[in-house]
Amino acid sequence: MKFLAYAARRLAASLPTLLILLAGLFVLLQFAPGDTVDALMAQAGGGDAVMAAELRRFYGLDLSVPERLAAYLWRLVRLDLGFSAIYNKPVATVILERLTPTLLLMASSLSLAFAAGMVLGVLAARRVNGWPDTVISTLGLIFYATPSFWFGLMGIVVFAVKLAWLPPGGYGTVGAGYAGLRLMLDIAWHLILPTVTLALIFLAIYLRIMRAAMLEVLNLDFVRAARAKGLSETRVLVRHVLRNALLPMVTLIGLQAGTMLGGSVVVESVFSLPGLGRLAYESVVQRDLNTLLGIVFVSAILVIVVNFVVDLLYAKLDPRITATG
Amino acid sequence: MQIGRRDLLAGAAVAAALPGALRAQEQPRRGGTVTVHMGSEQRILNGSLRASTGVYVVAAKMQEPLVELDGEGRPVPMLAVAWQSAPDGLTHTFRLRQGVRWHDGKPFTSADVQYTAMEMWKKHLNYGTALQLYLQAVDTPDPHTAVFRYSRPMPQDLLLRAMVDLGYISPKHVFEGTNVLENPANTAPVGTGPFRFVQYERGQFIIADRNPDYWNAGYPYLDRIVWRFITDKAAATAAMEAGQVQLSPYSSLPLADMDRLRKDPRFIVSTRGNEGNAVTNTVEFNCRRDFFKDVRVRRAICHALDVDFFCENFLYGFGKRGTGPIPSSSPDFYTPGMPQYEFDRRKAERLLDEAGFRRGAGGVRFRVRLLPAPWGEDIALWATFIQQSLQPIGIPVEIVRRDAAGFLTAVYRDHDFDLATGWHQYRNDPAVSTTVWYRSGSPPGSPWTNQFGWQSDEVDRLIDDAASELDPARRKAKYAEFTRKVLEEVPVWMAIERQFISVTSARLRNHHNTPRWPSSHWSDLWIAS
Amino acid sequence: MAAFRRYLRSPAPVLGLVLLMAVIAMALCADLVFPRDPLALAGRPLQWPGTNPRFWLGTDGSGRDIAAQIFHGARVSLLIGVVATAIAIALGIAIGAVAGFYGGGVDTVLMRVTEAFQTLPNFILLLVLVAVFGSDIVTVTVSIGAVSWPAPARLTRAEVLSLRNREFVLACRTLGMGDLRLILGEILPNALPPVIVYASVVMAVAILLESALAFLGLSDPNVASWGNLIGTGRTVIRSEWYVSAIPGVAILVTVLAVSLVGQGLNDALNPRLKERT
Amino acid sequence: MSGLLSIRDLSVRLPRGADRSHALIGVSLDLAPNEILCLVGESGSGKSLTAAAIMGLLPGPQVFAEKGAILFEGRDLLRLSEAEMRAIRGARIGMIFQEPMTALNPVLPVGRQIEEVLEEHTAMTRAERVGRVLALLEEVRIPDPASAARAHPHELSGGQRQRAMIAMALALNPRLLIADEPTTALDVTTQKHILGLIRELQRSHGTGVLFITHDFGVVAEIADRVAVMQHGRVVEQGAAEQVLNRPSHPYTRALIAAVPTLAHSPRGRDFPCAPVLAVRNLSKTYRAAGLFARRRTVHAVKDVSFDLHRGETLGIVGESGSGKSTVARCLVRLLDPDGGSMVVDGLDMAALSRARLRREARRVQMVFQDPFASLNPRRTAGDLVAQGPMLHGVPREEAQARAAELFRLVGLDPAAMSRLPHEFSGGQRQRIGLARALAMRPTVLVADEPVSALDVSVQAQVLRLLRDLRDRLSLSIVFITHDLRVAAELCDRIAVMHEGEIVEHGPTAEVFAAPRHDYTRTLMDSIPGRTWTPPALEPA
Repeated sequence: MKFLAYAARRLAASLPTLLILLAGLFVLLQFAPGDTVDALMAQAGGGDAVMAAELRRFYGLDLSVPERLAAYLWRLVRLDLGFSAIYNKPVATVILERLTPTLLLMASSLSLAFAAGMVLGVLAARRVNGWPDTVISTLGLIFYATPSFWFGLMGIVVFAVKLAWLPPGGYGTVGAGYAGLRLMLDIAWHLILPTVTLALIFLAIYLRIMRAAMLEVLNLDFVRAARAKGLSETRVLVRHVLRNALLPMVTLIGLQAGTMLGGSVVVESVFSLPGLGRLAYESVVQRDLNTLLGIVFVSAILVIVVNFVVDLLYAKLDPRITATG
Repeated sequence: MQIGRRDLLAGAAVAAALPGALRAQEQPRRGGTVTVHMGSEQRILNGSLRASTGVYVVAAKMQEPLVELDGEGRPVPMLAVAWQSAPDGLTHTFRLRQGVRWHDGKPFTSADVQYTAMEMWKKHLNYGTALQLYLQAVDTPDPHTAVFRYSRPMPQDLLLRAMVDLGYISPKHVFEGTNVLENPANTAPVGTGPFRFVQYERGQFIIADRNPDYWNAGYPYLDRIVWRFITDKAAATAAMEAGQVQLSPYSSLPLADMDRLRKDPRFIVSTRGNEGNAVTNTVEFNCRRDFFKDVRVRRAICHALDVDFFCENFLYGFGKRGTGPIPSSSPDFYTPGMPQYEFDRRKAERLLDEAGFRRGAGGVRFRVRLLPAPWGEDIALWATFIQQSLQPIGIPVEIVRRDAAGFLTAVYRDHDFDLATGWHQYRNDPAVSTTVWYRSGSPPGSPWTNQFGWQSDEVDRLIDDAASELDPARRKAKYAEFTRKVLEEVPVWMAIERQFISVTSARLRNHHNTPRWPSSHWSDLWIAS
Repeated sequence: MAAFRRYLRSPAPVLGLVLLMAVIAMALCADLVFPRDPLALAGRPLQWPGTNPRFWLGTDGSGRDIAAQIFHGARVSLLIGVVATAIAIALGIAIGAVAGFYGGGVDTVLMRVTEAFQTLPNFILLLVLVAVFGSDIVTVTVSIGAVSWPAPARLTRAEVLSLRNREFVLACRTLGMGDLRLILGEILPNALPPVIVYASVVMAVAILLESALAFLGLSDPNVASWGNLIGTGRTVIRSEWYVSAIPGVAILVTVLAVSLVGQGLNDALNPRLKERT
Repeated sequence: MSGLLSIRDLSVRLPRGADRSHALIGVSLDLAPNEILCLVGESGSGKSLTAAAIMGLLPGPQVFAEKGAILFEGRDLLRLSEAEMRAIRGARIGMIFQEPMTALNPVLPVGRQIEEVLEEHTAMTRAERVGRVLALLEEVRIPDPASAARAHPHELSGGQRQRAMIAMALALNPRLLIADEPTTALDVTTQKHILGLIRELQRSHGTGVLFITHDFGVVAEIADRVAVMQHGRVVEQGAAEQVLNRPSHPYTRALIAAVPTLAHSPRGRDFPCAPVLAVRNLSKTYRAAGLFARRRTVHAVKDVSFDLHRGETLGIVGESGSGKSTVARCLVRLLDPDGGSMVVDGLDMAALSRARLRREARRVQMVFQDPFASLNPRRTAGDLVAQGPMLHGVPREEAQARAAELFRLVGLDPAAMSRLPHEFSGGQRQRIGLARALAMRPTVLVADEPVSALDVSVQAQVLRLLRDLRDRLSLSIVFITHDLRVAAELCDRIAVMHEGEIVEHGPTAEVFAAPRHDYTRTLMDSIPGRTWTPPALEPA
């Protein structure tokens, strides 16, 4: 109960900033040239002034900015994200449809980056300044420095077109009608390349942090004490060093949830994934204010939730910290 | 007549024609799925509400217009079986096909035509609202007759040609009494066509299955059509090469890839079947600017652009020098021998000097801001080419990149541009979408209308007269006159004439056999084994 | 000096420095080597590198000399990187220092704002800013700077937070030193090294962000940035992959150089880490 | 050799680039079973590295035993393989560390960490191990062993943590126990218990103990034999009684001479009636803000009152958490007191506004504990000293001149003014800190543990300097310390603080001779080696 109350409190503490953020974005977007009707006419290939006026009335764009902002905030207070101009659906529905691929992509990329970063970081720290360290660190830097869209496109060319090992894009085999495990495997199959692409830069970061944290912890007294106990190197590493070195890694997850969502814009567009990132990009281009703000809202909630989970995880890993304290 | 001449790509045409001859003996095969590449997604998939190739390429398989074009580019029956016009051009009577049922089983009647025309075409359909401005009423003397009554003469050929695009019928019983724009059927079409809507996953795909009760018995051949949304062009090419997509219409792949794929025997890369959708790359002048007020400056700009070089080197030959607002692929209205602006840099400089814009400090005459429309790779290339071509004659160009909404607002509402470039899409008849680029009086904010600060009473009159001229020959003559006039004045220069390019799997049969094939019904399309 | 010697002790940072120098040299001598406008039509588009001796790195889809664009692009990309980083770091330091030093309500408010910015995916915010204010080079650079400040702010805050109760700061306080002098004279000089090291990360990210913008066709087309070249190469990536590969490598090398230098700085300024190796 | 451990001519090499080539040079030590050998030396003498060499845990490949032998139970540890060494560590040789908080893994329960030793070295079942852990914790007399085993290190007190460490080190009844400054981080009262415990366990198990310390009090308390180290060499070795009372090596003599004596000789001075500092009912309460936990309030300082006269030194003594540092910080207004007054020369410092306080800052100045942390590493020593006066309007030239003067006063060469803090030794830095405070010509000087981070010999020098300056300049000093020996050495009067309150207050000699309060008595009893009075030696 205490836990739930804590969760609620955390959320409540973030709400005011969230509202200000949304209002700020709303106002900012008013300065954008053109509105959703212009975007719609561009898409439809033409239209006249009567039609435009009709559409503006339909989407409520004929009201003044303060009126619309007030209406928007009032809706938000009632947890109504509004109606999407592009999709002709409530924003909540649109976002829900797009949430799963992005969540899957982010979760798998994060897991990959975390796991691989951890393993490589440990290997590098074990042989610090030796050749495995040099190779791993250099590789990390190269991963870090590679533009993700470039890696993604090259991945498609090599693995989908030349080798035909993986699908070139999409979120599942269209119309295959798979269900259950088969469906999951199919989606996983399609997500391999995007996951690797998105994970790369984060992998590099995790690797770097893990290496540094390992070096830091390896130097601490209790590691010396553990060795003085006559523990084998593996046990020292696994039981004493690793768990402590993981703490900064865990913190990093929380910090990067937002960045990762930003990175998925490009990756989703390269791999034709129907996710939130691409939706955000499209709604900027289409001036679909409600959808964009809805995404910001959801991503903020997402980041808050991730940070919340990270806190819990942290408390689990580090008994000195209590999640409720 | 149209099919004969149009392939700019002689090689590809021959490659396509030869198997075609052999194909004549092939027996159409039933079944199979064709997957189509879609570069972007539409908000509304209803041809009665949105006139756009992006809509037709999906919706036209489920929804049908009253008339369609045949292989020769002539209007042929679809939902209408016959038509007849009063000599004064004020009433047009359509006999409707009998025994046609909507996908939900309800019969198709003249009430549907009446509802669609009055509530959708006239009120919401882009270009339709202008076309049907003088439509008074649609009478329904019986369930299979619809009589269109106009308050001003409507040329029959204009109506029929326009209706190929602007004549899609929606079911009255689905839309009546609802908010038309919000109706769920707009993204899950209910029509009379050969395929039935199955599923639409936003951002991913649309599926339509064979309609077993299609009025044209025996058709369609395919079991299923899948449209996949792949926004990244390079990724789309990869999907085609990986065999996941069989058809990419409307120039949706990178030019370089289309050029590469045309040497690949697995694909047919051609503009065939897109003759009805000619596109021109424009150079749009803001004639409010001091320098563009002077027609000599506008002409100088045209002379400074080496269109042939551009087409050959940048467009891989997928395009040719434009000759005027009416493309050469529209023989009913096209008149050759109009004044042209050949590439002549010295002449351009001379014109500029004459107009008083001599080179100043640093050899600069004046600076301009160029807004390229954000659609199409060729526009970006063309904008860069304009920049590169005007610099040497003393006009430095700053390219201002805007997204779609930003571009339309800046150019067509705020007139915040010196030069703009985009596409003009010709829609079978100059009155539908072409003359609005020249006719004055469009309110600010209407895209693809005359927002160039240029006005000519003579041209306005010619446009209005031609639109209600009933005699085809005289109409053509009026358009010739119009063409000559706007070519002399060049408020907008239709610099390059192009047709959309389709990339098709070589296994498909009966494709691209009408002038607007990607937008047509595909009921005879089949897959060879 | 001691830090500099420590810096030069291991090979990786030296390599980074050499690479960075090379990029800077490219930027400096661009006008000498390629005096023509790098965006001018130079020849037939899409000539492969090596096929025409005039264009040893080939031409792009608009017939522009890629080598010239790489040289001139070094200038633009470095400028974008440096200016955006300067903006982000300056903003971050100001906000972080004030929040960390004063704590309490000021800190809460500033950190809430920072968190809000961090919950908003920075690339999406960047898209919005560019959509609203246009994509000329100044807007792009300022926008990149404006979305990159939260991390330096948090870092500065953490440093200031740990420094403000350090005994030497307390000592100055007992001397009766004012807040501004405390922050600028005593705390910041000691808080800066990790922030400066982090600047290399910000700069790398700034260059990558610009290239991602260009990939989506949202960067300034009137300058020869590497990102733009990648953007124009996007459509020909399947056949003329070199158009985007060459600037891609340039970005990779620069980001690599900046990161190596940053890591070297980190090791040099943080001798504790060095001792144990 | 019947000895348990015999180190023969051990030399340990340092990596290139270090300040010297060897950390240990020709070290020879002998330790018999059932004996406590104290290894004494100041920081950098190589005593901890000796321990590391025995454990085979020298840091990294560049620090290695160049020559010599470490014979343990007849085997040369330097020649054993890593696996053989591992079998000895923890089983045959146990080790306890200085700071139990960092020597215990913060994320594992204490019991698990003790159990690990058994897990690694024995074939005991889980249940047996758990039983043994409880028995061990019982043996080191941790209250409630079962819950202590489940607790994480941070949930135990410092003393309990060190007991747990001892339990861990003695889990397998090793023949040799290495204790590396095991009580340095602890309060005196706790230290007393831990020393008692080590002694007792050593006796009952017959263990040989190598006890590393810098504190001669501790040596006097526990050692059978003593070895004194300096710069990597053993300079003197012998029976405790002999080394402590009749040291032969000049270095040993100097060290012992530097140990403050408890026998206080009161200066017998009278102080003028009007105090320069009058503190009345000073209170400071901390509020721990937790999101959920109800706000806890900690009374760090409760109703503290005292006077300080001109030229007088008041020692405030107490253990950690007693509130003595809070008092110090309130005096210079680094903390704002919640109540009470602090009148300096008629001005209540507690009531001043921030701006006013800044102007009046010179009245009370502070010398900080940590000579490394209290000087901005980026400013030259001269700047640091001149900074204060310049802030208050003294022109740069004059401030620099005054700084040079102060440098001479505290025994530094004014030529060193342009150097940065890290170029000075700890003692020198503390002199800079002092000069810096004096540059303001304060009415009251607050010294917060100014010598506790220093080695004994340096500590003695700094104390001598303080005493000297006090007498010459008539400084009024509030001297905060945990070290009763230091307090006895310097202070005219002593205030003993416990749990935020002054429990006893009086002239130093009186308090030491006849403590009235129970707590004071406990404190006095806990002074290590209180029965040993360092012999009066002339520093050689």
